[in-house]
Amino acid sequence: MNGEVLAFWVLAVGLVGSALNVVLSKNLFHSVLWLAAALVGTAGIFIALDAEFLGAVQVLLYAGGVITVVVFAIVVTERLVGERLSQTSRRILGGAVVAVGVLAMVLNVIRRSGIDMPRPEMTADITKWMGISLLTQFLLPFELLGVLLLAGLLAATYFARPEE
Amino acid sequence: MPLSAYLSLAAVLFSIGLFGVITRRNTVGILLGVELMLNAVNINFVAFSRFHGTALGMIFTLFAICITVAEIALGLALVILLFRMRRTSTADHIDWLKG
Amino acid sequence: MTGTSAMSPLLVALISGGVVLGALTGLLAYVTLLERKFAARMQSRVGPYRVGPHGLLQPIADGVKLLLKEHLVPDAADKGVFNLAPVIFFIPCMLIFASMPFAPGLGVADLNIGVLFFLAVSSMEIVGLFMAGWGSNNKYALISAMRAVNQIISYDLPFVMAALVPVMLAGSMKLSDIATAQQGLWFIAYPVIGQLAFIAFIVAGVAAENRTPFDILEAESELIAGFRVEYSGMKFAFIQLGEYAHVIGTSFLGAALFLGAWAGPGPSWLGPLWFTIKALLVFVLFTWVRWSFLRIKVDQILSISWKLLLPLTLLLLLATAVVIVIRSGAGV
Amino acid sequence: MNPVTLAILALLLPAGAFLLIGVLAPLRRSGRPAAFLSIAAVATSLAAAIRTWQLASGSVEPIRAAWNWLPGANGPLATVGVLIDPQSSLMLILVTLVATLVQIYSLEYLHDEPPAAFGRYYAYHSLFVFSMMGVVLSPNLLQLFVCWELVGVCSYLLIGFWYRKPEAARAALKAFWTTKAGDVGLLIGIVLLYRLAGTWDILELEHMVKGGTLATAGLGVITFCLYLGAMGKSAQFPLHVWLPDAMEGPTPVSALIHAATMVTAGVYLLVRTEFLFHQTPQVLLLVGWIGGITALLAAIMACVQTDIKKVLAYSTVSQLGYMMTAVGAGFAGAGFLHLLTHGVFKALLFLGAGAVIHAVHSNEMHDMGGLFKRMPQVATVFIIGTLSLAGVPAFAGFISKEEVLGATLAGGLTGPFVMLLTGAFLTAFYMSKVVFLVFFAAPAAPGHAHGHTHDDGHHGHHGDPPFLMAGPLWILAIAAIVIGVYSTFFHHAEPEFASPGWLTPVAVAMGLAGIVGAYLTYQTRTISADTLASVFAPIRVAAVNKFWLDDLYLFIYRHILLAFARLIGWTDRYIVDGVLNVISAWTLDGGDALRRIQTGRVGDYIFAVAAGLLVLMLWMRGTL
Repeated sequence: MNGEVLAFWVLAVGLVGSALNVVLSKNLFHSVLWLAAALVGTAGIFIALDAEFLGAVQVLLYAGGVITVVVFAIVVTERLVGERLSQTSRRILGGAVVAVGVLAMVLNVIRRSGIDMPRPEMTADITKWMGISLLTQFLLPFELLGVLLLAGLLAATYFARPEE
Repeated sequence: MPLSAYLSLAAVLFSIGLFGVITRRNTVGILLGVELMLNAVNINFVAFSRFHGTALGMIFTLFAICITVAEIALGLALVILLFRMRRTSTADHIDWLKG
Repeated sequence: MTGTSAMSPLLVALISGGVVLGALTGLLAYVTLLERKFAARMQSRVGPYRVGPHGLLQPIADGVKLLLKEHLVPDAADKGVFNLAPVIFFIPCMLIFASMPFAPGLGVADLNIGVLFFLAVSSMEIVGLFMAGWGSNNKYALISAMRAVNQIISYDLPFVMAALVPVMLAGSMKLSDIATAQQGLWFIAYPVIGQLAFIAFIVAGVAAENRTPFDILEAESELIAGFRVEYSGMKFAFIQLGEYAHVIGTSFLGAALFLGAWAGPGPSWLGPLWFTIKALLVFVLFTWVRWSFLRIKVDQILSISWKLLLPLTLLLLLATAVVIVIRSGAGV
Repeated sequence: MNPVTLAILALLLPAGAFLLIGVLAPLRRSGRPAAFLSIAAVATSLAAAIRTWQLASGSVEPIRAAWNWLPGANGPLATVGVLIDPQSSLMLILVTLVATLVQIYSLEYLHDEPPAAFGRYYAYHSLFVFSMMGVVLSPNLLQLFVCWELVGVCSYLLIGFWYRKPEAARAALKAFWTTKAGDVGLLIGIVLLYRLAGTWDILELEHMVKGGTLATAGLGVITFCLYLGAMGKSAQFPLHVWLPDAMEGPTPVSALIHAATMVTAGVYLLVRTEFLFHQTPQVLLLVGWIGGITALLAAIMACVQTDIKKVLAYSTVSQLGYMMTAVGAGFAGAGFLHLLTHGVFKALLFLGAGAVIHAVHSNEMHDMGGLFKRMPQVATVFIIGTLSLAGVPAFAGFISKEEVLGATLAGGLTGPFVMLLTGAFLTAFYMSKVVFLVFFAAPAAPGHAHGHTHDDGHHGHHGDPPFLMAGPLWILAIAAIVIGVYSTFFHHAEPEFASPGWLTPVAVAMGLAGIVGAYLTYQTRTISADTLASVFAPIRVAAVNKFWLDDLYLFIYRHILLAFARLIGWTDRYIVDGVLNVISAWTLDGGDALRRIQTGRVGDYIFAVAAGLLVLMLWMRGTL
């Protein structure tokens, strides 16, 4: 068992465990924390796939930023209610059936597709390549993304502004 | 690890996220499930990208992450707004569209 | 990680990680002493003096005391979260050293994306902080956590921008590359850009470390001790250590980004020493700021970040880009 | 300039004029400037057309230029371009010449129209000239069809130019629908032809026919369909009914569109695709016989008309029958020649009639009479036109009519030949009748004529028309005489067929007999018109009633089509709608029942979406 396999299994078990906790935890705050764990685990998977830059971005943006905002939202709303947010679930059976069904289908497709291929050797610096193509080939999407983020920021500010 | 291992892991994550989206009553909880699903998709992108030897998928993932961040910000703003108007963050209570 | 083909990379990483961790723990312990002494001098006091000669054993005594203290857990606390928070807080603070090259080839992992790694990992610290504030089920702690989130999000951006100036000048996010790029001229000596970037870095760094004048989240006159109010014993020690580790990490980063890292007179094996000295200088600068300024209000903090620091650093980045273009144009 | 550039210039100038007048509302509403623009454009086109003809007559091979239009898998599906050969360049001159003269003439004729209507009139005219030239120059049948329809639209617009007049609006619709009936056939023919030959290009088609590579199976249907289109456009029996009604339009329009150019488009189409028709003799035979019948029946009907324009209209139908008979006999050249000469003198006749109408303010012949003294110029040119039409030697119609008759005989169409010969007599008769009644005989009912009652009408229409109207008349009259003299005495082209020696004397005798008959009947009144009427009572009644064709169409329309429509309407109302009402009632009930699914809760929707996804995946399991 080499390092990659070990890392994969550790990450996979951690990921699946955290993800299950995200959806099963009764406490919304715990769910968010587990989501943070899952996101960090995803970053680990990215790094295992040699995409260190993406892993770092994932942690920086998601785990750092998003989780913070989510927690913030919970606390703000909870404080408005004045009681702890426990969240109930419903249709657990139906949801489980559908989720497991979808999973079975997808796994079946993966199994039958014969998609496995050798993992090619890394030839170039992916981070560098990404940086260059972001400012050349993907400049327009990149700029549009900036506009989108700005619009999202403004919209969020507008929605969440205090009532006059 | 083979590609199918990564894909299967992503599939499991996706299904778990789906389960969460279906079963959660709370809007924030639904959002968390969506996040899990998006993550699964991102894993697929990166895995395919890595195994095909092209970084296009990673670029896409980068965009996906950024857009998700925007989406989260907006979604949470909406949750807060909804909360202000209806004093609840339970999705079941938001049924203005009831036929 | 060169010349160790016999061992697996994982093992090497583990060993070097252990070494760095051990060295760091010692360093951290004595940095607290340094700060206390320095602060005492600034206030015309002596500082710790009794334990050992000139109080040199004081950190050890502190450690022992914290180890022996009772672990208090509030009744209404969210116990799992409460207990886990210090660890979650501590781990990223230590992890930031993983990408730090203490000398050419000496470090846990000289990552390609070193600077980004530092920023990403240090941003994780907020999760632990929030867990602590929330898990304590204490109003002061919660308010403190909220303030922390506010502040850290606000100052993340200028911090990144300021750190990006050396990255752009060096053309790499790898810390050793940045260090190598400063062989001729330290980035702090770059006309105008370097100094401004360094100042912005220090300001944002102080805010990121939640130190005075940006220490509203542990403002003892309002919030007692903020998010750590309910902690005691070893858990408290973890939080304290984490904070100091973060400060020291930031100092090392500042030294690496602006002060030429291990560059200095003498043989190359003196590099780590020079690096540490420079980092300690930055740390002293932080401490100096901490003990010189008054705490400012929340809205002032946010204003400084969004209205002043962020636009300035953005302009700085633009100027840097212009400089780079001109420089490369002249070079060609 | 090379001929292609010239032809395209000639084609595009009126189009440009139309666009300018159409788009620039101030220009259109100003009236006269728009008219001058249009006239300038079409006059330049005339010059270009003449130059094109000069250049093209020098070359043996047709000049063809085409550009890709519809892209297709194997080369372009369709092309646009111009095809210049002697036929098209001559036709081009005819179109532009008559159009120029008519437009100048209209300046005076429509003097009283408000400026906006004036501008509209010239916009239509420009569009018409463009589309007619498009038909003439088309190197392929698709482009020809497009322009053909454009011409039809212009005809519709111009017939209905006085759209506030109910008759005019109705006549416009009638013309449109009747010609459309034929156009459907044309479209079907064109499509079938493409299926058969894989091309629309006329030259390619001709090449294929000559090379024997075109399958003849099914070609009969195609040529018949093409003939249907020509039949509608060229007012062949029984689709001729629209043309007399089309006289509701302004007289210059009748001269241009319904005498000289558009109605001949059908003949032109047949001339163009002659090589196809030669492959299908049965259809050719049909063309010949229907041409003969048309010529005779229209001539008979022309005899009993009292409206001067109606006479000319039936005369046009009759002459179109002549052309078609020649084509049907297999000698399209003779038909084309008659087309050209007829275009000149029939335009002349119409414009002359227009001048008379303009002066008298009436179409009815018994409102006129003895006008020779009042308007000698108009009378002179009108007589020149009449002699041309009657086929008197030294006038334009003489040679072409001989050719048509000879061709019919040579083609072995004896029946049609007899009809045409009879028609020649009748033609001379009714045209002379018009001349005598209008210009020489004493007014039938003095005081009836508006010209007398409104003697000092504001434009002084006592005498000959002003220069703008007289000029075009004289130009056309001189053209008719020049063509006639040249072709009668100097030009002896070797005909494609041999005519028997007795033909010319007989034909001329027929014409003269007609003139003399009319003289005796209507001038000296030696022969009583009433006696004639009673002798030929059955034919007369039939002719007056237009051979009951309109009644037949009306009957078909009223008792068959409308009954059928009522039946369908009933079915639609009670069966189709009934079923739909039941279904909609069920749908409403179902909607009420299903509405409960819409809980408005997002969780339920997500669950439904996910379950649907699962079902889809299960369904597609085999294919993934």
